[in-house]
Amino acid sequence: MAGKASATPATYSPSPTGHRKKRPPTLTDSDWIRPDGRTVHQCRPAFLRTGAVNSASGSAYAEFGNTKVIVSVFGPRESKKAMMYSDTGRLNCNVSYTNFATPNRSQAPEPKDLSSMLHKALEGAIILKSFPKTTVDVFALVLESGGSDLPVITTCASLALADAGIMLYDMVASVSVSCYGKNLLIDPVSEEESYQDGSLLITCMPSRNEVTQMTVTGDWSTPKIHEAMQLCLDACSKLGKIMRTSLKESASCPHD
Amino acid sequence: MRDLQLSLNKGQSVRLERALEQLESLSSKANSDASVTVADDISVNYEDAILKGHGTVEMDGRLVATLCGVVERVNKLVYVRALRARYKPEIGDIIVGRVIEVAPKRWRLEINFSQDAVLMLSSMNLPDGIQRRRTAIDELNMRSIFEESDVICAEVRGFQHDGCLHLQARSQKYGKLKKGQLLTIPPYLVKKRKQHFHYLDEYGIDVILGCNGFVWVGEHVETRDDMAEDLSNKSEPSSVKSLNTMSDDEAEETYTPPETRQNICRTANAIRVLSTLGFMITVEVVVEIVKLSISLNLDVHEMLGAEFYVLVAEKEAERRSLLTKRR
Amino acid sequence: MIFSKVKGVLADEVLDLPTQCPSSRTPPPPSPVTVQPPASSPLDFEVRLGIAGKVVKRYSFLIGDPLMVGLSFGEKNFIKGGIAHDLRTDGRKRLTYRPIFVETGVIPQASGSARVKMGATDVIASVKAELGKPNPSHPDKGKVSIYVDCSPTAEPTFEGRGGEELSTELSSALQRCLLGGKSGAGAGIDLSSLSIVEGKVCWDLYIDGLVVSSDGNVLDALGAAIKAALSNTAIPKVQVAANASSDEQPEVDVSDEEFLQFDTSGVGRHYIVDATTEEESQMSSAISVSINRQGRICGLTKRGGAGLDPSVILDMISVGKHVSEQLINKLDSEIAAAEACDEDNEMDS
Amino acid sequence: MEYVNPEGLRLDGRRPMEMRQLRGEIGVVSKADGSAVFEMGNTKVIAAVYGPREVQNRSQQLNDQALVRCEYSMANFSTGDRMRKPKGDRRSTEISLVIRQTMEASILTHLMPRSQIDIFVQVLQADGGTRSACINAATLALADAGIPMRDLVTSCSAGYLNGTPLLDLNYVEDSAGGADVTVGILPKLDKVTLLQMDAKLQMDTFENVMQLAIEGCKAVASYIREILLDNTKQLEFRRGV
Repeated sequence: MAGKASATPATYSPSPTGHRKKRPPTLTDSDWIRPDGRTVHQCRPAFLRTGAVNSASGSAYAEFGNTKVIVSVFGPRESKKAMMYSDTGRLNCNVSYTNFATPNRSQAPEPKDLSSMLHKALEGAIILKSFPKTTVDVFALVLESGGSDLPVITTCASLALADAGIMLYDMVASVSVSCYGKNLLIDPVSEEESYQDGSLLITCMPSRNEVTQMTVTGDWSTPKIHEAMQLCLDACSKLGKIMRTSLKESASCPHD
Repeated sequence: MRDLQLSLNKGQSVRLERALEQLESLSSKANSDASVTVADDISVNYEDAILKGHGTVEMDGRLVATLCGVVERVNKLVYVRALRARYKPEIGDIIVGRVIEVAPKRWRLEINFSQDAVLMLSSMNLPDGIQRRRTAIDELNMRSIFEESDVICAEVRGFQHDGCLHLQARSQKYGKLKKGQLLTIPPYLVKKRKQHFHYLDEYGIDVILGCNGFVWVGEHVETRDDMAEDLSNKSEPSSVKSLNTMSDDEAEETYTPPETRQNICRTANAIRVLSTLGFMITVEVVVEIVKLSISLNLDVHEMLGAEFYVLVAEKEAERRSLLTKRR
Repeated sequence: MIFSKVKGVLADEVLDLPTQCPSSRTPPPPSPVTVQPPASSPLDFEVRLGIAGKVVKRYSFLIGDPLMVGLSFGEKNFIKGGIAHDLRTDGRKRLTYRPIFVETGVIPQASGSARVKMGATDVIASVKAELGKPNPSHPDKGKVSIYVDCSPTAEPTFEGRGGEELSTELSSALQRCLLGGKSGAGAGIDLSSLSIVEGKVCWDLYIDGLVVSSDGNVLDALGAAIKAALSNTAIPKVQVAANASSDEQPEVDVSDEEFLQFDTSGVGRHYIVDATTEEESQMSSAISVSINRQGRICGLTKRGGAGLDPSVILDMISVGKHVSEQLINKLDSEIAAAEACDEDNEMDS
Repeated sequence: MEYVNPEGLRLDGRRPMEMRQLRGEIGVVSKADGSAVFEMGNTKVIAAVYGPREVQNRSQQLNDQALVRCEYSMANFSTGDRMRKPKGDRRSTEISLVIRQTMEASILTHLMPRSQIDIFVQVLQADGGTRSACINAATLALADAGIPMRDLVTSCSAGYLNGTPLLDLNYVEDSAGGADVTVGILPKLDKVTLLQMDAKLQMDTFENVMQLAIEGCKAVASYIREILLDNTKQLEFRRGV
């Protein structure tokens, strides 16, 4: 990853206007200090790069704070399994963690679960009809787990798919928030995640305004969900722009 | 005995039990000891030369059943009529099946038999209705006639030398079934009759009781004569294509009208109730149950409630006792 | 069995406990299990379960490969039309559930168990409590783990590893709804009630689901079964006390889990609940929401790949809330009936 | 440990030659072609049969007979102490094989060439004798599916503890370390089709124990026959003419 001058990490924090009235200015809100010094609605700087793996049809590297993910995409290629006739293509996703991704080896989340979540998040964005009878494989490797892993994986995978020239309806951006008492923390790090009261994750296609994946855990009231969704959607659309920029960059200055 | 999985209250279970007891007493008593299970001896008079039929095997000079069922004797033939089992095809049976594969010159269909059935391109009338050699173009266009998952109705042609069960659809009444729902019931509840296609004109629906236990309940379609068939089929492939891509509003226009849908669902639920209770399904009984539900002013989904099951059982007991009296 | 672990952890306090053999012939020990210490025991282990929850779920769900239940174009259109006209293929309205059939105490060896049937969908849930060590980061809380297995009896394709994908999906969806946030807030099960000695001993609850037969909406059925199993669960309340009032019936504590499912069909403009397998095969996406008695959302999963407008999701949540109230009441009465029936049987035997 | 007390009663109060309570029910999985639950005391097993149907994997197709397959699985909650076992461990594979071979010997496979029959057995509660319960459940399910069979297959186990032959061991007796003989018979043909034993026994003791197990099998067979006959009669009279 030889950093280029233009590759200054961009941030995609949502603008606070959308939810100001929902948030009474409590003391805790402004005084809140997050482990990495961000404010509650400030996202980690996003560093995105395509073309990380030469042998793959498309690949991307994402670094959001300490969360570092590499995704490679292979295909469309012939399905390995003898499948029944189908006029649409297939998507195969696999997420794995390196042994050193987490401080404690056993802490890594269930990769099978993440794989199926990733599959669901991407499936709706890919024009599967464009490659009938064939399979696209998406392999994600988490180099370092620093919190909000799944959103970063999803975002990075979408970039890799675009890099591989797979037809997409739109880019897929993903953002999660943690609920901590009354506060919503966007883009939580591992430490915050382990103490959260609840979390909300949204994966969406920003320019189509469609949500492809959404999960909520913990106890939420409807207005709170509404607020959190707005927050995430706003961040997603900004993240989408960053993704676009990084794609354009790689298109304008091709790899040597 | 298989549990009905209904939450009956005390009164209902007493009534159901009573109805079933009545049914039991009504069933021909002479036949009650004809029931056999696997490995039961079948008593035969060995002096007569007998032919051992389906579901029997000879063992140490005795005739033994290999199935659970009822012993039937037709002249010298002794066989066990199986009850719950997969479909056993007989030539000329009218069946409903689902296409699972489009293979070279043939379709493979799931028909609840131990193998898939085969419908050859050459065993069916082409949309243009002209008898002619099938060309390579016809082969390429097979998917425009039937594609995977289509429900079709056909007739059993018989086992061919390759050991496969072949079907044929050489009449306008056979072919693709659209706009309706497919139900599966145990084949032993379908009685083989001359007529398996039923048009219930007061409800505007078609009921096809396939011998294989696949039952189609759908919006009525006029059997078109060859000329009309010709025209409608020409426009069909394009209309199907456009259905796939049309917007919600357009799709809504092609939906079955609510009254017909109500009738389809009512009939389907009548069949579901009868089949759960294990009663023989004929179009007369089905219509009777539909009428019963209408006369009680029940919502369609209430037909699957416990009370209606009890009512149907009582109704059936009443019907059969009337039949026996008349005899 | 359960108690053998006590010896390792609390050797000083605990002397001996009766091991319950999975006995034969004689009718199984009725649950709630009464654990009576032997007279010689200087300690009394009186037993009480503490689960105080509050969750409701609603769920939707896409099963397996749509090719498995391939429907023809005409049938698909018929299903969609039915949803549009508010008359589904079995006559239900969009927001009508199939009749739910609950049976409790089906697995006598477990601390609590239940079987739930909705149409041809049939699932079993069991709750087992074992003594364990609390997680160092949450010393005052017990642990709960949820696993779901899909038996090949339900679907031949679940053979071997075929059911694993679905099992994982179901397990994680249930975990999301029942276990709440990492801090334990908003969990369906009050984890602190599972604590025995802070930092030393706690109850580990193992919740296992088994799909015996599937005809759509397995997730909801599992949710209902887990709720019923938890309300059927009696866990020993371990007290370090010396008197032996051992014939006191252990109290059964109920967790107020409710689950409710919520689907959107491919048509997009209408939502349906409790989809059958055929309807599920036509769903482009679905939202599973869990809502508690107070009407708050305790978990949500979107299923199916197709995108949804955020406003649609919010709309579905509000419809779900509405439906959940009815479902909670219906389930409550079913569970009460099942438990009454269960007790009757115990008295008979 | 004393498995038979001086009064001649076993831990659960049975006499040595006494079987646990049997319960069978047909038709528990509506989607399957045949299904049944079989209980022997606290051991409870569900069996579901799918088929005969088209062979799913064409390369396995047999041109002169049906392909019989079997999978045995245990629910996580089936045993006393909860364990999460991976699917397809050695024990499951072995039992699957035993059940498949035993059932295959009885099914008239040559009547259903080029087809496939799947037998899935799911243990809900294990309290000794799961093998036997699985075979008995599978017999019921196959008969319910209308699959032609030479004869019913029934199975029962017997053991030898404290110098006494014991019929139908439960989990505690089974794990006591004594001999455990599982027998499967074709009751009509009066043939043994399955015989398995752990540990060692004197030749003459073995004969006694095996004879006891065979008696158990016969008792199971008459119970299964009763259920099937009742079921057949019910189906027939309900169907009407």
